[in-house]
Amino acid sequence: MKNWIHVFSVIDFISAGILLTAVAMNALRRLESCVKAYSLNSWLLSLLVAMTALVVGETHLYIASLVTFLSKGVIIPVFLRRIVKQMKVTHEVEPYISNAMSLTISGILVAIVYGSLKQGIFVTGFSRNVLQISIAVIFIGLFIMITRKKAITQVIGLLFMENGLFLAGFSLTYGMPTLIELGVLFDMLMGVIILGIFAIQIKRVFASADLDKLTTLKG
Amino acid sequence: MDPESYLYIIGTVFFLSGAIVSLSPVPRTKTFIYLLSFLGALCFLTFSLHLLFSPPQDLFSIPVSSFFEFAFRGDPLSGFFILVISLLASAVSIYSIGYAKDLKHQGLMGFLFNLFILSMFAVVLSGNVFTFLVSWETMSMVSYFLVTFDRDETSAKAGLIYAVMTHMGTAFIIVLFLILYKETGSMNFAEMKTHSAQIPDLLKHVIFVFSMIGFGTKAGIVPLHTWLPRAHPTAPSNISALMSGVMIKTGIYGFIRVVLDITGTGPEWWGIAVITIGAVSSVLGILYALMEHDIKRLLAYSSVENIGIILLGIGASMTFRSHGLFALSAIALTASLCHTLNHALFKGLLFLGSGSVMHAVHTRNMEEMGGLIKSMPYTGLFFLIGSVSICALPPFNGFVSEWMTYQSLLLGFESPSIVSKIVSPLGGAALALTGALAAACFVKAFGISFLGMPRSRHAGEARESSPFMTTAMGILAILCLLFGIFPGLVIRLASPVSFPLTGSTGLVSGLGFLRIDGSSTAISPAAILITMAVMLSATLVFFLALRRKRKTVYADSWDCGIPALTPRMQYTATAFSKPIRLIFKNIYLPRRDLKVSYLVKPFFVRSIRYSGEITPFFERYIYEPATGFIQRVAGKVRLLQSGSLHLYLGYILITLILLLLFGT
Amino acid sequence: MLPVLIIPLTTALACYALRRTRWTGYAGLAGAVSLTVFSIPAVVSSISSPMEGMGGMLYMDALSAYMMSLVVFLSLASAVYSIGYLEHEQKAGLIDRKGVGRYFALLNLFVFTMLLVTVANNLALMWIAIEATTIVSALLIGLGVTKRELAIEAAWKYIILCTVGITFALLGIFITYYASTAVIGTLGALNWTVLKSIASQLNPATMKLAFIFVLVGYGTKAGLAPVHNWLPDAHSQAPSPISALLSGILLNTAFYGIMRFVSIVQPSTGEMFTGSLLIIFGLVSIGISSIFILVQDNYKRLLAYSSIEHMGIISLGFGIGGPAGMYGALLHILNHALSKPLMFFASGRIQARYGTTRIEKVNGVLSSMPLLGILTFIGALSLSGAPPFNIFISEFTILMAAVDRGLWFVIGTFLFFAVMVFYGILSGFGRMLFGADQKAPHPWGQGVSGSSGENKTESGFWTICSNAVMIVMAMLIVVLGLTIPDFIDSTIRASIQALGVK
Amino acid sequence: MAYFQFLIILLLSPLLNGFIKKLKAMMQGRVGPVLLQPYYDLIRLFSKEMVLSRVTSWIFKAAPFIVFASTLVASMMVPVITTDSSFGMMGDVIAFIYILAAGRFFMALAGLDAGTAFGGEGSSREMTVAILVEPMMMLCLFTAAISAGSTNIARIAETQRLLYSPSHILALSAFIVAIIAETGRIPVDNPDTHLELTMIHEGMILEYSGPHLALMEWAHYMKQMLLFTLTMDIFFPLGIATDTGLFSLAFSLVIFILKMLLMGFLMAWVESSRAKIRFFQLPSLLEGAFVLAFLSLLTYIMMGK
Repeated sequence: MKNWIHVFSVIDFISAGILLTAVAMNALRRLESCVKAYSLNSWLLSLLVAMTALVVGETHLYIASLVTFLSKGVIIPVFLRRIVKQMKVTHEVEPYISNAMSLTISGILVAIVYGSLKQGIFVTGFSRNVLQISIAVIFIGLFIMITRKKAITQVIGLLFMENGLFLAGFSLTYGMPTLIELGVLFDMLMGVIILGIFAIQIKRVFASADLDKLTTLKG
Repeated sequence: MDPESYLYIIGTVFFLSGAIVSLSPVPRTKTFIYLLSFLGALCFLTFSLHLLFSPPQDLFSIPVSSFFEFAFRGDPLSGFFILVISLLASAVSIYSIGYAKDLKHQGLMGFLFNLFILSMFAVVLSGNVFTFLVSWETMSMVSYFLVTFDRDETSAKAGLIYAVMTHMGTAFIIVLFLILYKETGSMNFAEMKTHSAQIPDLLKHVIFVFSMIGFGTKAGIVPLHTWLPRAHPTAPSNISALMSGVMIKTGIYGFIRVVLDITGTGPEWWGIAVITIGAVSSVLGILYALMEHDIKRLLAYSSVENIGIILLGIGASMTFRSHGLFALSAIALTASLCHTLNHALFKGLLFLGSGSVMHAVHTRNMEEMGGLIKSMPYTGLFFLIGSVSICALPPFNGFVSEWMTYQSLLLGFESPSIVSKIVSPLGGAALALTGALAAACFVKAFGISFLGMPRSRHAGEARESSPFMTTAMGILAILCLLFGIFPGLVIRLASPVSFPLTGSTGLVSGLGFLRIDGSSTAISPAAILITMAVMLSATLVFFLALRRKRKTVYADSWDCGIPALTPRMQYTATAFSKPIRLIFKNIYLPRRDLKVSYLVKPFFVRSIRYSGEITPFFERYIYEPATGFIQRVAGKVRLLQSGSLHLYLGYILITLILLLLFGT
Repeated sequence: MLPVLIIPLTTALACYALRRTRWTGYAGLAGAVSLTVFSIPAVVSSISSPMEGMGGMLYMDALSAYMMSLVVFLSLASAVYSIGYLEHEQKAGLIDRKGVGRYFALLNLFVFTMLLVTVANNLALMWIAIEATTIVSALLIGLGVTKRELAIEAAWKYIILCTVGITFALLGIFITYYASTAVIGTLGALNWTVLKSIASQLNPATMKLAFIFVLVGYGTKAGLAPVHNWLPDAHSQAPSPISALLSGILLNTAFYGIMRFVSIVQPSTGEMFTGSLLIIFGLVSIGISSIFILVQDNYKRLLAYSSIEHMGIISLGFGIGGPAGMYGALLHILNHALSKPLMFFASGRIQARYGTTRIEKVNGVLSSMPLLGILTFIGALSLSGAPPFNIFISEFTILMAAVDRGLWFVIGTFLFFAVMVFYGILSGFGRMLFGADQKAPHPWGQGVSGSSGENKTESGFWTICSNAVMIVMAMLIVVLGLTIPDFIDSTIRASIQALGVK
Repeated sequence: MAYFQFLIILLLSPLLNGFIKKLKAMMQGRVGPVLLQPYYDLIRLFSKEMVLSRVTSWIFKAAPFIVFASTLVASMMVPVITTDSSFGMMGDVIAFIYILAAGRFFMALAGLDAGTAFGGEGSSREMTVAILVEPMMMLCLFTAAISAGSTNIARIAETQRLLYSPSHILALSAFIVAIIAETGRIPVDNPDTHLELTMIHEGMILEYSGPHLALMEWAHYMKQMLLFTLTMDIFFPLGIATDTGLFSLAFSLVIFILKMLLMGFLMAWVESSRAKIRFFQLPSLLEGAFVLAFLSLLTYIMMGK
């Protein structure tokens, strides 16, 4: 099409933004801002998909972009916000480790991902960086799940992982067949909803939104 | 093929129908269970004779999966062990007719009983590794169920230790068979044997050591014997007889099969190692037996001793073979095989006897028996015969096999190596010590339980057991005597195994005598018996001639003038063995605990409690530290699953990172 | 093929619709029976010749048929067992009638998702199905017939860990897709059949990366250590029939995903790479689980760890590879799918009788419930790998394969841990089975003990039925320990061929 | 003729005992009983009435016969004055030891049969001593057997012409200790006392009376002489006949009597010059002897003589 390089750098730019919002999670203290970061992340993701669609010119990618925006950018944040409200939890994130520490570790994770993937795995594709970024986002999402106490933060971490996953999917292959993509999205949505339900139940049964209480089963 | 070679099928059918009948809900059928197993054992007995005197033959095979098949094969070696098993099994079957009547779960007992015997036959008839392992573990599992037959906590614990140890042994056996498979390219014993020359020396050593551990666990060699004194006593007595009499012999069978038959001649140190282990097992086994007051534990420890004696013979045989002294090797192997057969007979007899005693007295504790020979004359007589046989006193069968073992150890002097020159006579010394200790042990076992005055109410009310039980014991007792007087019989049964395996003959035997080939060393138990009988009758005639007119007065035992001699004044089992405990205190590491409470210190004593025990050496210094270590490690590892979801997520992350860093 | 998928779905709907009546159990059973009937022709025909459906989205070869028949068999078994089980739970007040309806609906949905896994040709579809199993089974666990908090805790951990894990699997699938589009373009490049045919042309470095993600992802779901941690919690808290399904077949469906994937990855990366990773995961699983088995004080958790051990063995066998290794692994899947559900069924009974899952509080099962005790014993011995029970054959096949490869270290380690497992299982269950029974009899336990003269309750019939199920399984355990029937043997060999090993 | 050489032991053993007693008395400055006193004792006991304990069983009644007969059988196996045509084919040293052990086994059982503490004590001690002595004797005999290449007593006697090697000296000294213990003599046991704390052999036969006791005592005398004979056969066979010629037999008989006198003297001397030691000090004595026996074997293996 027109200016490939331009578009490519835009894609790089957007994916870097996705990574940044993920890393920013490490520094956020309030649940609401976490949800906001997630919305932003999702918006960027759908923007990226739209960009890709523009480049490749495939209609199903436009649909995917729209679906992503609706589900991840609108429905899930709204759902999350309702849960946060419903659970009446303190709005602190309460990480296990300090923000500085978690930022550092996130940095190390990104470095590891870049380091381990640098050998010439990818001969084609439109960006050198997107796969690395997406795996890094996935790892950071997982890291957030590891270090945050609240049930809801775990859900958010999981959602970040999924965004990273979608990023990888789009960046690597210009998207899957539509049916598959819808199926995956549906699964994820169901998963998040059920997790939300369980999160509320945890709050109700344990009278706490912290996962510290969930350590009876061991050994 | 001859018609006899199908007898095993009939025998198997008998056993299987015995097992099925046991499960039938009709109570009347229960009487047939043991009749069927008796018939089955007889079939196998005939079949074993056929196997002994005919060339090796494949019996049958059924495919299991694409990789394995059940293959059964008979040769003289398996024939001999079938003979041992079926001889004892037939007697125990008769015994069980009477014995099993009072058991709680008769049907289950019958089922397991038949299966147990059948699985032992399967072990010795196995023609390939798979069949062997399945039969071997089936045997272990069935016996595990029998050990835990009482379902109480002690038997559960005993069974657990037994099952785990034997399973550990099986692990070693599996590895050694896998090595053999790798090196010879076959799972069949026969083919393994033909290709055994390909095995590198180093692996041969591994095979030897592993079979020592693997089969030794089942046989109960020291220090792998710890399951034995626990498991054998808790099983019902007919089963203890089978376990001690023949099941542990399957370990000997496996050892002979793998090391002597398949692997072939090894270096000298194999034989020396076996002799050493045999010596240690025999001495320690009988030493521990001496300290037991539980009659069945005593017998179980004595099995450890006898396995040691069997190993002395095998070890001597291996040493000779490594030096090319095949005739001597044949003598030694014959000796150990004979002892295998003999031990099956007298240990079976003793366990059956102890079963009858327990049946009458309701305890295994010898301190609560006494005076039983009057109320149970047949059991007493047969137990005495068993005791005399196990002490290797002429003219009973134990003597013949021990005599041969002595000879083979003494002949160790003829081997060119200085090591075996020293070790073999030392083995002989150990055997002598064992013999003396065994005599003390069985004087105690028989004397304390059967002689003197009843030490408890139950002992006073004891009744002779049912005719089936006494008949079975009688058969075994007669066999003990028969094989003792006519060693030629046993030699004739053992030589088809030992002579081909060692490639030579070393013994000249007639029915009633035995001579080391090319030497003046000979023995004739038959002559001893005849002389003994003549002398005994001469003494008796002399005695009666003198005593014709004199009368005999009956009175109480001399009691130092105390008004009445009570059973509590008798020498107890503990007291009997005390000198020995003191002499061997470095081995027993006895501990005693004296608790005295006073009314007025230090003059008026209210009560004195004395308790003493000997340190179970191997348990305390080998097994407990080892299990403790594993438990501690396991406790640490347990922290991995601490219940924290965050930690678990971390595992995923770490695993991934590690794989990304090192995997790609 | 389609009816096989449709039946459980309709049954699920029917059960949900009937949730207010007492007929849900029978509806579930009817569904399971008809599923069995309809699956047989599909299974039989696909063993000899693979078939496709839904425009290439579905595909069934011998391996699918093998897995499918396991799913069908176990779903039938647990449908029968569940009726009696839930009747008891209902009486005990642990679940209401609507809950029962939900239970059967979810159960059938669960079966549907697992069936979908076995017939999915498209890797992504398979992934969707596997993720769906997580969601559905998490709901089943969260149904919480035992303590509410614990059930929620287990379900939460289960869903989080499995979703996280499976996310990585999806990443691996994306990477595979990427690798395959590089070879053949976008058309149908996620179909297993297509990938299989071009497998050797795929970029090895890319495939290695993909495999790592898929292995960790599906490995989490399959319960391979060290990413197994959800498993003991979920298995111990789920209702017993669900534990049976989780352990007996769900883990295997996840491992089935790995197997399919390996056959794509192997041609390009070589056997060494996939094999050694699988062996390492296998050994770690066996090791860790054996230690936990050794010190376990909760029998359902003990069984769960034993599942990890057996998944480790399957992984080991599959990693060792070669005809013998694969054969052993596949046979082990079958064997484990028989023994473990039997144990979970039995432990459900024990739990009902004694009201606890702690080992030291259960005593004298053999005397209070002789039949059940014997069944438990058979199952326990089978699980501990003792001949003459089925698991020994598959383990020994795997060992033989290891010998052919010269992997002595693997053999030694495996046998060492196997002895530990043996000790752990035998001491745990031995303590429960032997000894005197101190508890007062419980109505549902009565049926098991078979003591006459008790008033026959409504549950009597279903108790007998579930006894029959367990007896059949125990008999299969014994029979398979002595001989592998020809049709199983040939199915396994056909499956190995389907995976591309000659 | 040579088949009946055991009669020498049967008939002369009480005399040997009388001789030892007399000698001991003389050494201790007493007059002592007459030489034939043991015969008188036996005759007296045989003619007495028998008192049997009600507690005892048939074992108690059978034991004297078994003990007596087994000692007789054992004595038939030993070449007394000639190595030719003895009952050698019947058995060897091992059989010999085990036949004696059979007698002891029954004696110990009889001790337990009466149900008294003394009998049990005697049995226990007897078996304990046997545990220490039997292996030692075996080791000594092994040394001899190995050097003779046979365990047949007659063959050993034929090959051991002279007392010539260090290993034999060691073995002999150990064997003498063994004999002292086996025959129940000081310092191991005191044959003359019935003090319950010290007795071993006497404890076991405490309940016997009359002819039973006579059999037991006689068997004991025989055993003593038998062991002396065995010592001579194995370690000092000089002068024993190897054929059945009348002259050589007569010569051998004379030599034999001299040897017995020598052994008797040795025993008497040991008994007079030593005190009985405590029972629990016995092990150290016997273990010392065991070491001697072991050393003798080792010396033989190492040095070949």
